[in-house]
Amino acid sequence: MLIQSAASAGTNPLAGTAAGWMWAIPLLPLLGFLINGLVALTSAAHFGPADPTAASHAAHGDDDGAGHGDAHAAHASTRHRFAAVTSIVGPGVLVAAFLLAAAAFLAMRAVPDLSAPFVQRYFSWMPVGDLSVDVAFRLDQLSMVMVLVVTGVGMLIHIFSVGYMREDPGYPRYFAYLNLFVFFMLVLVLGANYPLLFIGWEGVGLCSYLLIGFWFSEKANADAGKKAFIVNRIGDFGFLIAMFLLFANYGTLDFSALQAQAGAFVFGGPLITAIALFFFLGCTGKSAQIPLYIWLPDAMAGPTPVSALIHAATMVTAGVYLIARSNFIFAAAPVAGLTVIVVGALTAFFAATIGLKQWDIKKVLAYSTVSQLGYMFVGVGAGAYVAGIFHLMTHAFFKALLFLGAGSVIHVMHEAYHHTHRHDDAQDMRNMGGLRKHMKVTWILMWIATLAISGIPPFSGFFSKDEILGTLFSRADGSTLAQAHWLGLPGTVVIYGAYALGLAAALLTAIYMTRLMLYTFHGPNRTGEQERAHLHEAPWVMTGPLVVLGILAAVGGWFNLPEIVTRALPLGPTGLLEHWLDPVVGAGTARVVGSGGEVAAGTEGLLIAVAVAIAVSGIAIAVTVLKPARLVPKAQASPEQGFERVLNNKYYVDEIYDAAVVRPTYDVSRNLLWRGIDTGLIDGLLVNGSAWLARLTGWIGSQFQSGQLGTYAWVLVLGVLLVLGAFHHSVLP
Amino acid sequence: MPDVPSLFYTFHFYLFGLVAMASAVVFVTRRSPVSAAMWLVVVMFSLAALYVMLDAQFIGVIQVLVYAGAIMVVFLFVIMLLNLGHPAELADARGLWWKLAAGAVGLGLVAELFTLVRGATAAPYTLPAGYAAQQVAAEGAIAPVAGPLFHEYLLAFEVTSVVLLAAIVGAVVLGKRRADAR
Amino acid sequence: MNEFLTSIGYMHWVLPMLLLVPTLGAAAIWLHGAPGGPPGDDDVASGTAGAPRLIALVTLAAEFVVSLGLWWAYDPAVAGWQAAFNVPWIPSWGIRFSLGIDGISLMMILLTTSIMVLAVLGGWTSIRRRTHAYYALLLILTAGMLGVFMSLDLFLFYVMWEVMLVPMYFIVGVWGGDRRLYASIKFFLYTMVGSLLMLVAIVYLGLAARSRLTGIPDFSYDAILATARVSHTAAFWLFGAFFLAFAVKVPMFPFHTWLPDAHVEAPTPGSVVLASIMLKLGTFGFIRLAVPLFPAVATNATVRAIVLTLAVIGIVYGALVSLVQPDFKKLVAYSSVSHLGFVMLGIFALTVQSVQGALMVMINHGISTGALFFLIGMIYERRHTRLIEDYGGIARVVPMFAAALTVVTFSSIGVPGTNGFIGEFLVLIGAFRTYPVYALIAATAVIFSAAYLLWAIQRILFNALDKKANFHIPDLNRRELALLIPLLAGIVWLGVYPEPVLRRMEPSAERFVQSVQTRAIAQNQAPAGGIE
Amino acid sequence: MLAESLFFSAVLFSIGVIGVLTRRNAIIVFMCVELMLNAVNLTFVAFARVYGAGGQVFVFLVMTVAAAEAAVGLAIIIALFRHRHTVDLQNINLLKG
Repeated sequence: MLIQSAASAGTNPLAGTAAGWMWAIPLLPLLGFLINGLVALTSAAHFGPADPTAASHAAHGDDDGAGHGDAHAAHASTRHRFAAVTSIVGPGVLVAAFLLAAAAFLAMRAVPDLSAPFVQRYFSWMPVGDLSVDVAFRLDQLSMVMVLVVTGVGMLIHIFSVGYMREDPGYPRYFAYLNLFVFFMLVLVLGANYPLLFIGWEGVGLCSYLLIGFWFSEKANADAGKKAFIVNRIGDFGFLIAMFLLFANYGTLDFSALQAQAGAFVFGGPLITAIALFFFLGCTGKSAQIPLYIWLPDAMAGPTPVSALIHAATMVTAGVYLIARSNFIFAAAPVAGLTVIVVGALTAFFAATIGLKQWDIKKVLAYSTVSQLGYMFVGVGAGAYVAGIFHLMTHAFFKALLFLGAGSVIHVMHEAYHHTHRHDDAQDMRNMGGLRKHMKVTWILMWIATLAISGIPPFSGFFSKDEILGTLFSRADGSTLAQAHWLGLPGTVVIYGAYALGLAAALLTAIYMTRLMLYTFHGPNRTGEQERAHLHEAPWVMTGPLVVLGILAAVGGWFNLPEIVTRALPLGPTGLLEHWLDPVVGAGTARVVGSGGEVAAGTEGLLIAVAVAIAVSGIAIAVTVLKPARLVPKAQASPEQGFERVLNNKYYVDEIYDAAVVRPTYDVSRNLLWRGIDTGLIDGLLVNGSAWLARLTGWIGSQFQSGQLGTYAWVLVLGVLLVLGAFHHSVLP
Repeated sequence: MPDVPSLFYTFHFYLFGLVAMASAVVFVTRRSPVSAAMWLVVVMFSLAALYVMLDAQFIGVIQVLVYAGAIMVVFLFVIMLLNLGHPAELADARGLWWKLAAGAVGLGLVAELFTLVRGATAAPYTLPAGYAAQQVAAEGAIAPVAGPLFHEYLLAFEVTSVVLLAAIVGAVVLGKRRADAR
Repeated sequence: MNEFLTSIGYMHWVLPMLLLVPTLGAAAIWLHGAPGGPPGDDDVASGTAGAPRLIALVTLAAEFVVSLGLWWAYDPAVAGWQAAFNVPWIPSWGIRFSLGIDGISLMMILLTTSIMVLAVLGGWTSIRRRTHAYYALLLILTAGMLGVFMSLDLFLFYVMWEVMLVPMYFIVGVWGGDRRLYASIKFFLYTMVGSLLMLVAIVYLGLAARSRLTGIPDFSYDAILATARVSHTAAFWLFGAFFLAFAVKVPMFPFHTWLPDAHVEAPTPGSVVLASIMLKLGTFGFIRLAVPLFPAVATNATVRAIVLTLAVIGIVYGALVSLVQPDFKKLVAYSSVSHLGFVMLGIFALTVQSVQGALMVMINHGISTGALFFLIGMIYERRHTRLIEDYGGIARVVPMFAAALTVVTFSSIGVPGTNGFIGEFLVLIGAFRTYPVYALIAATAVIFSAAYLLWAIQRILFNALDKKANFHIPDLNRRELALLIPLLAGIVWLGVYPEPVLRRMEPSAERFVQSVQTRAIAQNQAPAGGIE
Repeated sequence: MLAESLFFSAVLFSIGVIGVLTRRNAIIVFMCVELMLNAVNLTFVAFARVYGAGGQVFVFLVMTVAAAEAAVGLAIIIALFRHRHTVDLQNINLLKG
């Protein structure tokens, strides 16, 4: 089935190099999925499930509500028969894929001035009339970065999972899903056209659904998975419409072919704006932006490595990738760009406020992810595609680290509870405290990530976040965005507003992250006497990946050092990522920048200083205001009051959606459509009504059949009269 | 027969017609079946007279023989057989409204029939006036009927015999007391 | 392969053979005779089901093998009907036994023959009473459905249309659930109302195409297409007659209410055949008869607006009503209303993409919904309930069933990479060119379909395993796996590599779109005379 | 005399109809029917004078049928009377399905 297209491959300098093997990069995880899936299914068929009564009991062991999803990892102790196969195949395919990706990367680097994308066409997927969609992969600088992030971080998380999930009875199933996810994610980033990207886009959503609901016996988990998928589908609706608009107007869905027509796009026209906005609707679903962010916090019901891989590092950043990939569209639609900026900035701020008052360690990180994704969208919306991708990359490092660190903490908490047979919430920070004594490595690594996300130099997050905010600031003057209007507001005002929101969000980020660290690792230990004895560092198979991620989170900024830094300090090359991505996004960026330019070095320095000051003050505020010593375990805690309570309940957005959208839909469907129209009107009135009418006419007719000759005679005579009368009228003059 | 009927002829024609109608009215208003039957016999006789006056002497004779003679006798025979005429049987007529409605229907029917017959005579097919009388004079009363009956309508005539046979068989079967009727 | 097929003259006898084989099978079952004992006896338990069941399976397997050759023998590059078979039937009325296929009917025939084999397997143990009659009817049903797909004579089409109606009536009415009589009569009456009108229209058309020399009517499809001249008004009413016949069968909103009842009450194979094949006969009728015969009416702006509105209402309405169904079978039945709405949207949007998409949805719905009904039947056989609330958490007990149901569900939702996506995507992308607003509304179904199906499978497969009756359900056995694996393979194959199917249908779909458009213009310009 | 005959015939026929409609005694109803037949016969005879003797043939046939009818009808009435001991039509509704 694999037919390499000689025409496109032959002309590209990458043909024949390791990059020519790029089809194998996604296929390896697919192979892993098949093997692990088969292991999961055959073992189930051969040995049957564990006694369902016992299993059911395990699932219901602790009924203290949501938030202890990871409970089952440690509860069930039946190790899987073929677990060894899975342990090798699961992470193994990822390692191989990463090595292949690295080889491809080296091959790409070896080619000087590589400008054309390397497209491999395998077979025709949907050839219908003038629509032609191929299964084809496109390797360019942007997808190379994404492939490296996906396989690299994915590999680390797979390795971590070997330790984290080893006791779970669904171990092969878990790896099957995870492998499948990586496959779809790679299809997403490698796909050479929108429909193929959409396969990956929905495929990762599917895997996300399966993995969020991995411990499906808990209704909350299954609910969360379903919610994620459905909310994502709302976004996918937008994605589909955008594709339809593209095809209806430009006749193709291929990236290269569309990009070639980019010059024909009417700049700022309604069509291109609509396309961009519909794509962005897709992004709000997949990347959890307002108004569709609600699924992501619930998605924490999945195993923690899943949260790290899918709901922090890779899948949720697909929207950012999509906009960067469609830069030629968004660059032509400044109103859409401003919309992206506004939504991104609002999300960044809004999610950060919720993050302030969450107690579940994973929920804090979830809202932090939503917030950070907002930053990325601010970046790509402002045409700073490089900055957006850069933040995507660094965020993948530090957020994966944070999640995996939290995973280690939860894992350890859980084991402790398991040993003492206590059923308590292993994810609530009020039950933790002072863990730094027991988990030194994790503690240090988590602090690195915290400083990175807060934007403290020289950690990676500082560089990427600063680049986003700095570029945004510079767009306020002279860029096409600044000249456009958004809902009547001048673009400049919108940009400054978004900048202010971004700074505010940065302050909040520093506060809630420090809060998380303080409550988890500092202050007195609140786990309880017995449990404390069982607290210890997680095994090396789990901390190993953490260390790698820690290093990346610390030095990730090196990939795209700003000029102002390299001029002062000889740290490394300037704007490595920017140069690398230039062939893909350079034109788009240039179009957005328009007549504007970079801000002056002095202003830039000032901006950096302000940003750092804000980050530092955020940490300082958190350290001074928050008193971990006063915290009591969850069981004894009193509920929050006032605005804290609103924050703790996430502004009641879920409840509002439920009352405004979900319930009315069900009610209308059930009472109006089904019982009203279907059973009542159509079946009741029309179908059974016509049957009733037939019976009525029959009944009336039957009443004449009295058997009384007299009646018959009357009817007959009246009939004769009528017929004669009619004859009389029609025939006789 | 002359073209313009004589006064004698006309007088008797109207007389028998009026007698027929009057007897018919009396017939339907009699309560007793026997007297009703007797009045019907009067109608039949009047009609027989009309037939004769209309140059259908043979039919007139048959009318007297078959209808007034045979059929009405059978009726009377059945009435006697069933011994009808008890007061309960005589409480036969229906209510006033019923009668009025029936009368209205009857009048309507007369009106409609009347307007219909006024519009109906297809001139091209009419025979010359007095042709029937001449035919009778030439061939006798029976030949003009027998000719068509045994030529054009032979099949119908033969089928009639089947009808009669069936009627006889049916009457016998129906009239027979069944063994289980008791 | 092609050489072999040519050497045995395959294309000359394949179509009559496809009708003959099931008829002979039915005759064989009849000759074999009914088992002694009262008709209500459990034939499976007493072992008397074996012979009819085996005959049916062997017959339908042979049928499938015979039909499979068409996959290679059919040449998409050749215009016109292929494998044509044409003999006089009732010469004095100009009725011929005329068969032939194009790319569209090719796929429908292959779908039918393959699903029928599985349908026998699906009812292997669940059909227990009067098995000989059941299998004989199933075989006649097969012949009837295939006959509809391959008829090139309108009268023959009508005959086949009724031939398939009767066995289905009995299958629902005799082997169905508790309310089977209500359901079967509703099904029968609904369908009859439409089909009788269609007969009137067919006779009218046959007379309109009668020979000028001999005055003998001509019912052949090509002749009617070429020579039948009817006035605009007559065309409008004739289209209406066909429309009603097919819209009931599709079923389009608001003619759909027989479907949930028939589906719920029908035995598993009955539901499968109903959903997978019989509903397609309605849309096939639109593609083959209603639209090409009256292009001017079908492309009339008002008519199109009405049909498309009904289609889109059906899409959204079916999805929303599915959302609140307590009975899984009913849920799937309403989801069929939604899916078939896509087909109608695709046909009447009249672009190559949308028509191809409609055809793909027909095939995909046959596979996915068929598989869903099989799965419901399997779990029903074990638990004797179709109510969603009676399950919960059974993925723990029956992992293979859960895996299969999940895959099929995602196919039905239309996740890319499964077959469901291809059809819906093509329909929408094609319809968006001509009717963007309708396509936009229809596209919301991607949200609703996910909502109702995921909610349903969550309540069946996931959540807590808290009902004792569900603790010891056995997982799929070998027969059931053998039945499901081809369907699952089809789901993935058509999702990833639909090109061979698309390629075979493309010329036919293109011809359909082009001829309808050009003939509509021609008819609108030159007013046709009425029937003389 | 044609018009007069037809007039007589119409009146007699209508009287017969009124009788059928108003009477409940089966035998009298039956006799009314006979009256209606006779009225029609008069029409036939009257027309036979104008159009030819074919009309008389029909009268002949009608009489035959009337005779047959009388035989069968009276037999039925006798059978009914034996069964129900009445000839009142209101009490007889055997035709009711």
